[in-house]
Amino acid sequence: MSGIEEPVSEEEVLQRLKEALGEALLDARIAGKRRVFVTVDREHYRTAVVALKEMGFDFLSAVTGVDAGDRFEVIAHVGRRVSVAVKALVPKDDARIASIVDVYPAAFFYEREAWEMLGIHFEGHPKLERTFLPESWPPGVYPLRKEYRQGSERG
Amino acid sequence: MAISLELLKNLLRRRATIMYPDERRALPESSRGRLVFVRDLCVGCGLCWRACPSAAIEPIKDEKGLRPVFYIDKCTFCYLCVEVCPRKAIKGSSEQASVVSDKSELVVK
Amino acid sequence: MLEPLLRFVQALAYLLYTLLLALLLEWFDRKLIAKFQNRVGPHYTGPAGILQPLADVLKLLSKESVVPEGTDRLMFTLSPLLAFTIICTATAFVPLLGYRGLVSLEGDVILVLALLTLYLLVIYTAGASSSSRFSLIGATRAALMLLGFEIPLMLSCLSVAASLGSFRISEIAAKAQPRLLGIHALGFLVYLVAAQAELDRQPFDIPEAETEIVSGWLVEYSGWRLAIFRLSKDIELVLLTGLAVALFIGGGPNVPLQGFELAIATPVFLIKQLLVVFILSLIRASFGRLRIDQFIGVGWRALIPASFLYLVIAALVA
Amino acid sequence: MSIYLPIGPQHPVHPEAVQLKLKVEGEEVVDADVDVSFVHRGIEKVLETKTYVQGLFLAERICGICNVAHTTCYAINVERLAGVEVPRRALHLRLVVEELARMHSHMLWLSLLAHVIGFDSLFMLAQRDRELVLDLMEEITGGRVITSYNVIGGVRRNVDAALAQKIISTLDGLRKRVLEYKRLLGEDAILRARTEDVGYLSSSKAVELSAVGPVARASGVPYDVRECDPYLIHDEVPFNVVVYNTCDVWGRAMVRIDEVLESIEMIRYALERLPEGDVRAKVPLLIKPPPGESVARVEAPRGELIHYVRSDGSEKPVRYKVRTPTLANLAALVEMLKTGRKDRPVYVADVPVIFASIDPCICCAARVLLIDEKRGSVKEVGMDEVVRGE
Repeated sequence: MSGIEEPVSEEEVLQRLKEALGEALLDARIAGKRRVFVTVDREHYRTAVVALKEMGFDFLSAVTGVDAGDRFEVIAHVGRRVSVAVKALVPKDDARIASIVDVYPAAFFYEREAWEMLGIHFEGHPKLERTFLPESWPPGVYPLRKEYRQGSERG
Repeated sequence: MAISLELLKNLLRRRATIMYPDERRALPESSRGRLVFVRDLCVGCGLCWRACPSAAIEPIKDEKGLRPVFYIDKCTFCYLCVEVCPRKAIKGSSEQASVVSDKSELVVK
Repeated sequence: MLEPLLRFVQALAYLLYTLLLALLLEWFDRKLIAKFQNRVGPHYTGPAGILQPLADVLKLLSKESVVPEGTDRLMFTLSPLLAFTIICTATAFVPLLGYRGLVSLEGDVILVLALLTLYLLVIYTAGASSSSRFSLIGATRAALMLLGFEIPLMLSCLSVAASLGSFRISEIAAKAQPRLLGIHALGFLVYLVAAQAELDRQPFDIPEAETEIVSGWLVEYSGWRLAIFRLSKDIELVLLTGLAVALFIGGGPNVPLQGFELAIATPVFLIKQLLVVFILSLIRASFGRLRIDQFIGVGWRALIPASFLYLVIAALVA
Repeated sequence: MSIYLPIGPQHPVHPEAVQLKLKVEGEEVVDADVDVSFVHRGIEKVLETKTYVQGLFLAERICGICNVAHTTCYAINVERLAGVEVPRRALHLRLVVEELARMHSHMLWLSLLAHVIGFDSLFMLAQRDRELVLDLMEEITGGRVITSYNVIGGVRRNVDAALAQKIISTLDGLRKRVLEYKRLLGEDAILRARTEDVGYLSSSKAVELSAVGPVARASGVPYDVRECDPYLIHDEVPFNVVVYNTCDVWGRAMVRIDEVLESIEMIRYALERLPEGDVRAKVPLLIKPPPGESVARVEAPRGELIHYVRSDGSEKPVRYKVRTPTLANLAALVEMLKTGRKDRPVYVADVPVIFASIDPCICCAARVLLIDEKRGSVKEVGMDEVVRGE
C-alpha cells in the first residue's frame, strides 16, 4: 500500500460520474476546492457509490441522514483528496434505501446511526441494531426527525 | 531499564507537584476566569443574555432597571458576553476558584 | 510457669515489630516511587506522610466488608486470615532483629520457602472463591506465575544456604557478608527478580493488573478482609527483603557486640533492608507489566537457567 | 470452556462509559463486540436549536481533548456557508493552536498507553511534560484545555512577538523530552514486548474499514487530512505525513511521537512567518448564511473529523452532522480485537492495549435524559434545569 490512488481533479470525478449515471444524476456541482456534491434518486444511490468505488475511491468518511422537511436525504461522503457527497432523496412515507455496507464496510456503524436517529431503513444491512441510544429509548422514536421536539427548547 | 537513569535523576530534581492550596500557580493574565460585572456601566440592552450559549445569564430588574445576573456554576467561560457587551460592563478576570461551600457565592451580581 | 508467658510476650513484641516494619517499608516504597516520578507521595498523615500506610489500614478496618452474592463465604473469610497467619509465621524465622528472629530451626530456609508457596495457594483460593470473573482470571494467573518464579526462588535460596554450609537462616545470616556478594551476585539477582514476582510488583504485577482485570484476585475484597490482605502483602515485603539481607548480605555487623545487639545489629539490618527495598522500588518504577505468557517465557528461558548456573557456581565455591 | 467477559462500562482502563463484550477462552479472546450506547448526548439535535455563533461553543464541547479540531471544523463550515474571508494571520494562529492541541493529545495518549501496561513512571513523566503545552495554551488562549480560541471569522486573541518567542523556546525544551520518549519506545524491552504485534490491522483491512488518523498511518496508509485536503495553511507549511508499516500498537505510538516532533516544527514555521494584520474578520452576532450546505474536514489528533452543515437561510442550521474519528475507528477496533496476527491470538492482557491504541473518545453529544416511570413518557431535560433541580 503506497500512496493514495484516487482521482484528484473535481472535474474528472464529475465527468466520470456523469458517464456512469447519465440521466439519473439529478444535480451535480463543484462546491469549492475538493468538494463535489451530486444528487441522485434513491434507486441510483448504490449505483453512484459503486461507480465511485470503481473510480478508485476506497475511503468512506461518513453517511449522513438529513430530515429535509418533506423528505429524507441520505448522504454518503466518499474520498480522501476530493470529498464527494452523494445525496440520495428518500420519501418520508417510505423511508428505505439500499445499504452500501458491502461496498464500503466502514458504513456499518454510520448506517446504524442514521437508522437510529432518523428511522431510515437500510436494506441489506447485516445488523441494524441499537448502538448509540440507551436501551430504554422507546422504539419508533427517532430523535433527529424534525417532529421530535425537545423538552427545554429555548426560543 | 531504559528509564531508570531518568528516574534516579528525578531524586535530585524538585517535585513537579504544586501543593494546592498551600501553593498556587501564578495564573497568566490571559487566563479566562470568573466574570466581573460593573453595574454602573450597564444599560440593560440584553445582548449578553441573548448571546449566552449555556443560559448562565438571567435578566432581573433592580432599582436602575434591567440588568443581568451571572450564574458561574453554569458558565462555561466562553466570554461571549464580554465580547458582545457594548458598554464594556462585563469584564474577565483570571480568578479561578469556583469551589465554594455556599452556592450563592457563584452568583455574580 | 513464667517461661511460656515470657515467650508469649516475646512473640507479641516480635509481631508488633514486624507490623511496624511492614508499614514503614510500604511508606518507604511509596515515597521513593513518588520521588522517582517527580511527585510528592504520601505527605499528609504524620511527618512526610509516614503514618499514611497505618491510616490506610485503619480506614479499611472501619469500612464495611462486603461479601458478594454467590461467594463461598467460608473460604472468602478464611483466606485473608490464613494468608496473614502464614506470612507472619514465615517471618518469625527471619532474623529481623539483625542477630535473631523469633524462632530458629535447622532447615528453616526450606520451611519458609514452603510457607511462601502455601501463601500463593491461599491467594488462589481467595480469588477462586469470590464470584467475579476478574478474580477468577487473577487467581489463575497467580497460580500460573508460580511456574515461572518458584524454582528460581528456591534454587537461589538453597544454593546460597548450601554454599555457606547451613540451612538455618540465622546461621547463614551470621556467615553471609557483603564482600561475598561478588560470588553470589547471580544468585542475588535471580532472587530479587523472583521476589519481585512473588510480591506481584511491576513488571510482574500480572495477577492484579489493574488496567486489565481491575485488581485481579483482590477485586471483590473490601473492609477488614482487604485490610488484612494489604497488611499481609506488606509483611511479605518485609519477609522477602529480610530473607535477601539474611541470605546474601548478612545480618548484623560481624563483630562481637556483647549486649548491644538490639542497639546496633537491628538498625544495621534495617538499613540493609531499606537498600533492598530501594532496588526493588527502582525495578518497579522502571518497568511496565509483562503478559503472563511472556513472564512464563522469561521464567523458563532466563530465570531458571540462571538459577541452575548459580547452583553450579555455589557448589564450586563451597 | 469460554466465558463472557464484559469490560466496562466502568473499568479502570477507560474513564468513559463503553463496553467491550468479549468471549474469552482461558487467556485468549475468541469474539468481541463493542457497545457505545451509554453516553449519547444528542449534541447534533441541540445544535439545530442554537444560533451559528452559540453552536460554536457547543461544538467545542463535543470532545474536550480535541476541542480545537471541532471548533476549527465548525468555524470553517460556517465561514464557507456565509462567505467570510478569514485573515491570514488568523489562519497561522489557528494552525499554531491546533498543533499545540495535537501535541498535548498525543502526549496524553502516550501516558495512557503507559498506564495501561502498568508503566506508571512513564505515565507520570509524560503527564508532567504535557503540562508545558497546557501552560502555553493557557497563555495563548486563556484556557488550558477548552480553548475557546477559534471564532467564526478568525481567532480571538493575538500572539505578540514576546509570546511567540516564548512558545518557540518552550517547545525547544520540550523537544528534548519528547526525543527521550522516542528513545524509550525504541529501547524499553517491556514496552516493545507489550505493543509489538499487538492489535494487528493489516493495510488492506485499514483501507477496507476506512480507518483514520494514526491507526491508518501505522498500517501504512498515508492518509492525513492536512496533506490531502489542506484547510488552513497546510499547503505552505512543510511537514511530513508520518507513516509506519508495522500495523501494530507500537507503530501507532511511534506515529504519534513523530507527529509531536513534526508539530513542533510546524508551529515554529508558522510563528516565524506570522503575517501582519487582523486576527478576526467582522462577523455579525446573528449570522444568517444563504441556503446551502458545506462539508469540512479536519485532521483531529485522533484522525479525520468531518462536519456537515445544512443551512436554510435562518440563523440556525437545519442539520449539523458530526462524525468523530473514534466512530470511524470503531470498526477497525472490533476487527483488531477479534483477529490477531497469523498464528498469534489476542490475549485478554492485550485488550486494554488495543483499545487504548485507537485513542478512544466515546463522547458524542450532550443532553441529560430523564424518563418519567409513572407516566411512561420520555422527557429530555436540559442541563440548566437539572442543575437547578427542577
